[in-house]
Amino acid sequence: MDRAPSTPTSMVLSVLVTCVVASAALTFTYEMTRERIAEQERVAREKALKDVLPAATEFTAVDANVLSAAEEAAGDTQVAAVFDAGESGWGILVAPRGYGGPMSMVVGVDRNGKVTGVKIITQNETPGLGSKVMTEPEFLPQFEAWDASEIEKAAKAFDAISGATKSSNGVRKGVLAAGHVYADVLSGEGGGSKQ
Amino acid sequence: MTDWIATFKRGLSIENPLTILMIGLCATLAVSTKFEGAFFMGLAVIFVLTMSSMIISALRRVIPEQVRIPIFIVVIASFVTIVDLTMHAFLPPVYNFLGVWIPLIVVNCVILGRAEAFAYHNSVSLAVADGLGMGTGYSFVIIVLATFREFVGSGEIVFMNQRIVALPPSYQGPGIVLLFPGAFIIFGFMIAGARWVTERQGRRVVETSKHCTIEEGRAL
Amino acid sequence: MIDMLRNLALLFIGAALVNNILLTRFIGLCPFFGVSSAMETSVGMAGAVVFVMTLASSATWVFWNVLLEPLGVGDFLYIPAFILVIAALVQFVEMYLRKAMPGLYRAMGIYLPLITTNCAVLAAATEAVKPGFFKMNIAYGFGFGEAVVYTLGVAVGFGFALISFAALRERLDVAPVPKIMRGAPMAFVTAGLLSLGYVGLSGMFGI
Amino acid sequence: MELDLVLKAVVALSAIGIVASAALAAASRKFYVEVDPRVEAVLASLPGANCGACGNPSCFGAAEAIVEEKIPITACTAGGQAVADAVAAVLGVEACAVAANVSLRHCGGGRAASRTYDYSGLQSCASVARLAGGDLTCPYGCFGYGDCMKACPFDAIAMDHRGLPVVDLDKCTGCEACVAECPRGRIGLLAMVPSEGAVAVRCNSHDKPKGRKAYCSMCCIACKKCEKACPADAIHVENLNAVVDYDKCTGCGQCVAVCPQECIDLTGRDAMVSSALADGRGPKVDGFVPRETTRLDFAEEEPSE
Repeated sequence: MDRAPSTPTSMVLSVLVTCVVASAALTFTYEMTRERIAEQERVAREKALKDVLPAATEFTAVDANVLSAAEEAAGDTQVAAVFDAGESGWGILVAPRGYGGPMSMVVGVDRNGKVTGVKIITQNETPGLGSKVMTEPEFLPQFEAWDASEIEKAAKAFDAISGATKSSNGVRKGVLAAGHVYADVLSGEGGGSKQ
Repeated sequence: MTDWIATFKRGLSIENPLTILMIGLCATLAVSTKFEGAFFMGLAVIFVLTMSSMIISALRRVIPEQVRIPIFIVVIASFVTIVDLTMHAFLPPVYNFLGVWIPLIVVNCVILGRAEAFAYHNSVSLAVADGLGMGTGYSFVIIVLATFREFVGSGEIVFMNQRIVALPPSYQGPGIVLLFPGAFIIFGFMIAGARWVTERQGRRVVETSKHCTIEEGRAL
Repeated sequence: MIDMLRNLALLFIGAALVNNILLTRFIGLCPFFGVSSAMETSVGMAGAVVFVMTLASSATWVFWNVLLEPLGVGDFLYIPAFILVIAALVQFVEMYLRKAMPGLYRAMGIYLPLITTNCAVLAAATEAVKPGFFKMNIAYGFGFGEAVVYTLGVAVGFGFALISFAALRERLDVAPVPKIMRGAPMAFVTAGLLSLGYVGLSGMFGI
Repeated sequence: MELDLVLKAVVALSAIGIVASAALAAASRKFYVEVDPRVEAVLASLPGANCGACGNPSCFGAAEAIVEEKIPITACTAGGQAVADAVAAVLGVEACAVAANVSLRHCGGGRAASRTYDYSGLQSCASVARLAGGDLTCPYGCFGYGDCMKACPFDAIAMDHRGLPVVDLDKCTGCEACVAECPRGRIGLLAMVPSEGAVAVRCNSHDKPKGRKAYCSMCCIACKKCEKACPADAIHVENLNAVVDYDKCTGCGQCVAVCPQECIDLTGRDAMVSSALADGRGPKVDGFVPRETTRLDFAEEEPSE
């Protein structure tokens, strides 16, 4: 089996050719799939936002400085994005840490500071235990009607799922963070909420 | 043609990457909690393994010895990225489930191992046979493991979100089966079963505890 | 300054023990089962992984922030780019060690080629560098120091799990195990029980 | 499809490619190191995937170990049979040298020998020996937990149905790893004997013969019948145990026929039957007839009477 010689030039050349061909092929595939991927993500996000803000029609991402202000307000919980849903309020994407690592969830807050709903997009809690935060019928609805401006007070009346306290607290932290974001940043945005 | 089939069958049974050679374990245990995930993971591995074996054996005379590993890796990585992008675009639920395991196919010992051991030294058709054989052997084991785990663990098998077979909702599966420790233990018993089957067929798998398994007995 | 150190320490312990890459996230199992049949090979492998993983993640961090990110091609080029960097780095380090420090090469160098096909090195190097690689697509975006400390933690965790498993496996060779379960099947069951212990740690702190 | 994205991608990956391959090219020049050509040849036939499945950290490590005969040529799992044949061809292993001395077991008890307690701990002779001197009543006999089998780098030792290690003379290279590993290897249980042909006394005990028979049926009772019968004066009972002087022994088999306990076996490469077959069967080996003092050349010539 004769092989190409291993001289420096042949080595560099062969790697270069492979890289050029590979990167060209990958860019072509990326171009082909880019719109679809963006579309998929937008649709998924839209669906999640619509779940918490049923009345809303279109969502526009808030501009950067509002987002960074929101991140400060949320403290150590990560805020992935904030969407302005016009009349029906805001959708806040937060990523609190549960038992098995970060979960991504969206919290809807209407114009006058009421939490309209909470929905968990992805989580990898322990299957069967932690994952009950998504499946338990009356766990997520309990957040509805919490007052976002006094989120700490509202959070007193919270019952976790037995056997999945860490996961439940994770979700609660997410809602708290969304509450702070609303109270410190969004309410001042000209929302008609009562002080 | 016959040795094409022989290479293909070897990948399935006596040189099965998972049960006998025990390479390529990383994704197997992680992904086999869902039948759907394992199925598409198997397809991805077959695609990447066959395509990269084909390209590598086609170019085997051109690739210099010294720098063969970087070139192999770029070829394999490009196919893995193609799979990653297409799955992200067309099968988002499966992509979200497989997540980090698709890019990790590139370092899956099966692919680089076979590309080196086989594709670099054999003709294109044999390399494709070996790729298909090893890929199918790999997917077969991973799908069997996934079906067992999903069925026992969550009581139902869901494929493209239709329920194929489901136990009554009152079934509360043992959670451990879906967790990683369960995967290890079940996979251990599976290898014991595979070894017991190959031994019963008169093909003695010599397991020398100090060295490694080499298959003896009737030629295939 | 203090809480910066505290963060780094938390990050290190989180990566090493709480989210141990081998026993809670199950990345890098091929060498884990291949090499751990003997203790001295495992120690050598652990040393090599700590050395190369830290080096690899600093290399990938540089390539990501200097080359891929500014050009905006990172999203789809990161797999070939990172693995190419790691493979070249490993081969380069191996040649250098074989020439300059034969003693060290004898003890640790021969494990270096094994690192290229090691999923843990690629996973850790990519996680520390490319935001959103981790399934939750939550951006980490570590700085250089954090990336190196994170990878060091992952590597130490890898070594710790590998060596403890090697010790178990040496006892396993002589334990009264039924014939059919001897060797690899029993190793898997033991790994399952070992990982059960580590899973108990998860969720405490760290990422 | 914007062209500049393709351009940027090509530039990015090629830059890394160039840096990587240039570094490797320079390194392969500057750091060139002499390597034993045989290791190079073996490495070429190994897959080079460094999967670690054979327990060696890398193919280079495995190639070195194979050349230094630390591991057998079939060590590579990933490569399977094809690689094993390739390596054998490279090393020309088929014509492997015949070892001068081979390991020999001085015990015939095994499962038949009586045990003082029921041991179910770690399956290793070393660990059972630490528990009150081992579960075997006989203080010199073989425990049968296979430490020698595990220690043998050439897989020359296998445990037979009696729970005793049988040495395969073709694979044994006389490296004495088993003697070192066996807890009773040094006190005569395993001895190195010439590999051509001889007889083997399957007992290592120095207790009173009457006591010996109580705990083991297959034991030498120092009756000296073999000493009287041996035409070449090669076997003597020393310290209540028959000992063979392998320089004088012609392998005629008189002692095998005459021993009342049948605890002397035919063994050795030139013996009429393979030592594995003859192990533990004394004179009952079919077709065995003791010979006068002819030089040991069973192999070529038919047994005369």
